[in-house]
Amino acid sequence: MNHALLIMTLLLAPLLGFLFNGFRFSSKDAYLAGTVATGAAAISFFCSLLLWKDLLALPVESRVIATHFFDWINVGALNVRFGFVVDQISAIMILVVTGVGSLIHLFSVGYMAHDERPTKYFAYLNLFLFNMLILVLGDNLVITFVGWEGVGLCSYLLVGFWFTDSQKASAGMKAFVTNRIGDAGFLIGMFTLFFAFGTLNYADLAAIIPKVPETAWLGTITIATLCLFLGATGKSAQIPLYVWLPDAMAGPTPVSALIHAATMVTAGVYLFVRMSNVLVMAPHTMEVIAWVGASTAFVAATIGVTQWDIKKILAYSTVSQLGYMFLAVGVGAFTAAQFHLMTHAFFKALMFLGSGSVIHAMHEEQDVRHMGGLKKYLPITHITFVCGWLAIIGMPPFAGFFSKDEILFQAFASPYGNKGLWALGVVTAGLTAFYMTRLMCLTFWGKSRFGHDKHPHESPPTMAIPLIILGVFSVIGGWVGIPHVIGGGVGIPNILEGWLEPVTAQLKETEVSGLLEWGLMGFSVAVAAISALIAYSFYILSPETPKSIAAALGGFYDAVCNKYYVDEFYQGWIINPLVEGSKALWLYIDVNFIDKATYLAGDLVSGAASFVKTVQNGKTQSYALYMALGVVVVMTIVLL
Amino acid sequence: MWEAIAFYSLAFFLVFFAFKTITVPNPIHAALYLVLTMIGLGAAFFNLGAQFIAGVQMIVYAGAVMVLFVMVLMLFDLKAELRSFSKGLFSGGLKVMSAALLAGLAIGAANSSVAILDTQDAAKPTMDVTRQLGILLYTKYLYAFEALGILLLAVAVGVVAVSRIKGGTHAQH
Amino acid sequence: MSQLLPVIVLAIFVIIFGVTLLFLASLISEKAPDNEVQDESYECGLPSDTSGPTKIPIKFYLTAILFILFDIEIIFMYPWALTYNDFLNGGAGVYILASMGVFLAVFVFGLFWEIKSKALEWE
Amino acid sequence: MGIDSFEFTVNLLKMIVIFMMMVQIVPLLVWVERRGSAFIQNRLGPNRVGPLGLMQLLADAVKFLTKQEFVPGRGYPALFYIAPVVAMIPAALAFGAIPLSMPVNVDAFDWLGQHWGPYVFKFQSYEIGIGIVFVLGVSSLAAFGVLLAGYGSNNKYALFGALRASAQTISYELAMGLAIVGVILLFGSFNFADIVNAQAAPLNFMLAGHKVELGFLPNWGIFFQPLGAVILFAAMFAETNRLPFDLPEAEGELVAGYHTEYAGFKFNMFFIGEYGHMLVASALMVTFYFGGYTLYPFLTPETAPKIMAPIAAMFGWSTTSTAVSLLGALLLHVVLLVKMVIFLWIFIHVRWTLPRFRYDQLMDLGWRKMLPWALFNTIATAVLILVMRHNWGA
Amino acid sequence: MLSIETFLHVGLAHYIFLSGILFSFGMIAVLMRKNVIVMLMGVELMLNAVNLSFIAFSKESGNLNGHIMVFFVMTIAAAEAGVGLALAVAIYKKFHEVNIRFFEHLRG
Repeated sequence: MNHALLIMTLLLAPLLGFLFNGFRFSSKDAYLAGTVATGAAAISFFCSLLLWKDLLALPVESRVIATHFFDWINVGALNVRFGFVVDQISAIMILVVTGVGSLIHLFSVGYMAHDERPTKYFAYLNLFLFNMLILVLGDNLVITFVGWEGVGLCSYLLVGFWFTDSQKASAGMKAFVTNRIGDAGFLIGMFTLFFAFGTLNYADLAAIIPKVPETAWLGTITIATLCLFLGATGKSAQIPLYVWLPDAMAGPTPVSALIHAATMVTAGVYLFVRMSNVLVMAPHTMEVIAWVGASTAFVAATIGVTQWDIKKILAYSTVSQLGYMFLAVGVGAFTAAQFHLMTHAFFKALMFLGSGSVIHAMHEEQDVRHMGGLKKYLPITHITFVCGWLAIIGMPPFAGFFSKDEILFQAFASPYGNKGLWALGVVTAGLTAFYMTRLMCLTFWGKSRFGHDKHPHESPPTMAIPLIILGVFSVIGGWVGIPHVIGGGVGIPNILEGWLEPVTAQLKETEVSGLLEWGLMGFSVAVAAISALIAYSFYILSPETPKSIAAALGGFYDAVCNKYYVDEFYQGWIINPLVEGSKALWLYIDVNFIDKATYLAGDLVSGAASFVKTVQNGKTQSYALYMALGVVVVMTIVLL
Repeated sequence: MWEAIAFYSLAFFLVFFAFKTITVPNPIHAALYLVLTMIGLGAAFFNLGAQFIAGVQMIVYAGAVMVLFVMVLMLFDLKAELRSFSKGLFSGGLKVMSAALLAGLAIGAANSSVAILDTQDAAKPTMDVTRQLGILLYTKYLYAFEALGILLLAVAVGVVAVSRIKGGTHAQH
Repeated sequence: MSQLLPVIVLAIFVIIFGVTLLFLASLISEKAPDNEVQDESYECGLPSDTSGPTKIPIKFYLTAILFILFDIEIIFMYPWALTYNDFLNGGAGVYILASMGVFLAVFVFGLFWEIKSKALEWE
Repeated sequence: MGIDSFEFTVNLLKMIVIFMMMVQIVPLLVWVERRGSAFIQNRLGPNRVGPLGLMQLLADAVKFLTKQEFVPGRGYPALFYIAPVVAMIPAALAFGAIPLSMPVNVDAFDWLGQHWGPYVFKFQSYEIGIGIVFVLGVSSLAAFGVLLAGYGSNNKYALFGALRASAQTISYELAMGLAIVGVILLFGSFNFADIVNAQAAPLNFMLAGHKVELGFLPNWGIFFQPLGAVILFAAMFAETNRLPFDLPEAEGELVAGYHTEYAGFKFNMFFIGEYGHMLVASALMVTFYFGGYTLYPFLTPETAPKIMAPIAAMFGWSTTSTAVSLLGALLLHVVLLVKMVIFLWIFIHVRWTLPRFRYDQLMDLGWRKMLPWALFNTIATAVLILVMRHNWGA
Repeated sequence: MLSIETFLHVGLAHYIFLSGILFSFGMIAVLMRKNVIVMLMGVELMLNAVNLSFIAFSKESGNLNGHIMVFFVMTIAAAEAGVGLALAVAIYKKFHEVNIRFFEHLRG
């Protein structure tokens, strides 16, 4: 099948779904809307499967399907083609996006069945899918930015989907505004790149930049990549712009699963994997990215330990997992980053959907303190959730294990990494294990703490099926990237690495003994296991301990509980000063100078117009006459 | 010879009726004169070998549009207007002048373009004109044709909407 | 012209015929005595009240306008019907049917919209 | 102008004769109508003046002529006078375009010491290439006569009658036009002669790419367009403003509609117009659906002369083609007349049997029933033609 | 130059001239009549004048594109007349007046 056509179908299916639902948005027929939307997503998934198959057919060194529909912008040196490229990276991405996307669409059919605006919801969902695909497939930064903005918009729309609740609406606003800050960075980065290299096409950049190695300590590439990283922090919720993601949980749970766990938030990671060849030219940036990633992972994990809202916990764990990915990017382990992105998409989507199923069962109850013992009520959810849990805390052979240990190993061993990063990563792994186990205990195990008025029930098949599929994937999803040290012996290749090798920047492999690798692996697994056991003992065996510890920690605990007062800090030290300052400016500068100037201009114009005004006498026929005279003049000129 | 007679008589009637159309004070009479003008134009088309177009002219203009005009004028039930022309001697003169000038320029342009016109394929059509017209319409101009369908739909909807202004489709009931 | 001439001639003849008859009638018939009552517009003997403009339902104009639009759509089908067989012989049957099908789809949609929107309902 | 004086004269006379025929048929039809209604309603009808009251016609004519000349006081006299004349024109012009029989071949002869070369005289006032469109276009002018009458006689009943008449006329023109599209699809021509000749053949159609011929039936349109025929006929009733569609002159509500103020010969002219429309309608029905002036397999342009040849010989006329073709044409003309008379009688019979519609029912029928059905008829015809002509791999 | 032949031999120029005259008449009606309906009639007249020139050109150049154009122009003119008259009726219902002076609110 023609590739251009295939890609077009891939892109258009969700768009058409969006249009179909968008034009009848007032309909309450959740099943029709859901069927259409899911169908659209499934079509895209099918298309991406076909594309992937074609990609496999191609020889390794030239595995890229590029198509360009038309020249979009063509101004001077700037030539932006409306082109799309499917290579190893974007192939994985579109598979994940459309695959997980369709599952979540399916889940939503059950979840949103009783909402009052289901059609609008599905329209937004499809629009998001479309934009995400644009973002992923774009063959230059501009197209990517289009998708980037689009997904931002959809995230805003969907987070504030229940806009009647002012708090949720403002959460959407927060997400949007925070993203805008990042987008500004993205734009500046783009401009810098174009200014320096005269192109925004990934391929060209990757071709040009390695030829012009960075000389200055803070050179163009570093600045550009830093700006892009600012954008990434906005979109992917890294320090300092991670604050929107937890609030974004105000949206419907499937949205959290799709946008705020599986796909959109990983856009930043994807961007850098895509631009790895550029990034390796800027070691300083990589260092920054690595540290930011690691610290984000750690901070978010600490906050996650103290949260009580099931979705908030998952949100912070998402932030910290994203931190891992950036850590990987920072230490140059792009394959690992992509790998973790994929596995994380599986198990985090799974857990969000699971939490959605739980919330659904508990009638919109989100506080884990009022749950517990749901194991017997929600068997399917429980089993799948367990898979997700083992995956995220990195128990072999679950998906998370391979990706996370790949990252940790790279942090330890790669030329960009160092012990500090590794230590931070391992501690975070422990914390992750702790709070996820805590979540499990409080939600599913132990004795139930909810009133007898609630009667939890297993979710309908439309919600259960995605859970099961994702559960399976979060078990086997990691097997595509089995490290050599394990697989090498029994001859299992590291498929993913071989797959991504041609397109990502390859660092010179630092020789480390297999023994060390085994050691690191074992250590991190041990840490995770131990902290999981601790958590289990805390929350099942002796439920009093946590409180006492919290009391012991005192102020620090409160700080963590309140997310280190980051929001308050932003409010107090950034937003308020800005507002006040602008007020002052308005009251003084605007009123006294700018307005005066504009008034002056206006007066001049109106004064000049006062005698021209007579022409405009409001008589239709006079106007017709002027037109006729004009035509006369023109024709005279033409004829003579 | 006959051609000339035919043309000049036709032209005379056309000009006469058109003149009356724009000068008679009573709009209904103007409309009736316009009907005659339309019929005359139909005859002119017929003369020029555009038989089908002439028929369409009769059906659409004489038969439909002008009926509508007359009906609307009957609704308004207008008596002859005392001053049917907008006032302003200067602007009036200017208007007449500009109209004449525009017409003259149009004629000039047309005549000058006659030279450019390629008349080598002026061979008489083998099939009858209407058939060729149809074939051309549904092959070369298909998209325009479909677009016109949409346009007509839009107009139909819009007209109903407009006629609902103030008091729905039944003004007096 | 050779085709059009007889039409014009016939039209002129009909007009002459009518006018002569009217003239004859006016010659033969008795003249009307000019009395007020007869000049009143006839309203079944009641004293006439044709004061003010006659109110007429908008329906009529709506009908007329819609007639124009639909009439044109039908006119467009004439050349189509004429050349249909030619296209068929040319082997382009499906093409011509489809191209008119699209047009007719719009037409049908418009018609049923009008019907649905009660624009064509009198009572 | 390739016509000489003889041809010109003949054409002129022909035209006038045909028009006069139309005009003269009116009193006849009036008589038939009155007698027929009487027969239907079990009365006697006009039977005093002359045999069977046939002289009634003359009496009527005289009465019409001597009627008091009357012009409404507040009307527009000019329009008031023009209206009846205008009302006659469309019917006359339309009727002139319909072939009443096969063309007559006049071969060369010498006369007045001059050679008059062979002619072919069409048996109709004039032949227009785009016959159908011409007829539609001309008859679409019929609305004006009515509107002028209504507006000229400044009278609210007249005005309402006129508006109703024109509204109903145009409404049914749509259904009529669409029904005719079916005919054009069938015969692929605008020309009446072509249509008639196409019907002077055994019933034939394509089936899966093979030609099927049924010799025992004529190739009449009615066999292909039954629905279209019904729609067209019904629409014709509305076009001619006759019962059951004679709302414009609904005595109950509108006195006498647009010719409330009319009397005498002006009124008669409206009658001529109306009956002229009836003639046109029945002629069209016959031409489109019932083989026109032919009656395959007995009477066709081929066979008619052969049949008439012996008769010509019997009268001792030269059996040259002139006389024969003239007689044959007359024969076929009679065929047409017979068919038309049948339809005219249906017109009259319907008038005196069916009750009148209500106006909303009328419009409802026109717009919401007949138009969709006509549309369906057109589409079905097109699709059927396509499907049947396509040879499915056969 | 202006021989009798020029007048007797009717060609394209004659028709163009005729259409020019009609066009100017229509334009005068649009520019000068006060009655909206009559102005609309003027527009129709202008359109028809153009149609005439189209047909004349089409005959001269022997291809039928002119006819098609006329066909389309007629369609659009009819649509325009429909909308225009609908608006006129609406305006009349509002102002009870068709004199354009009474509802010219174009002054900014």
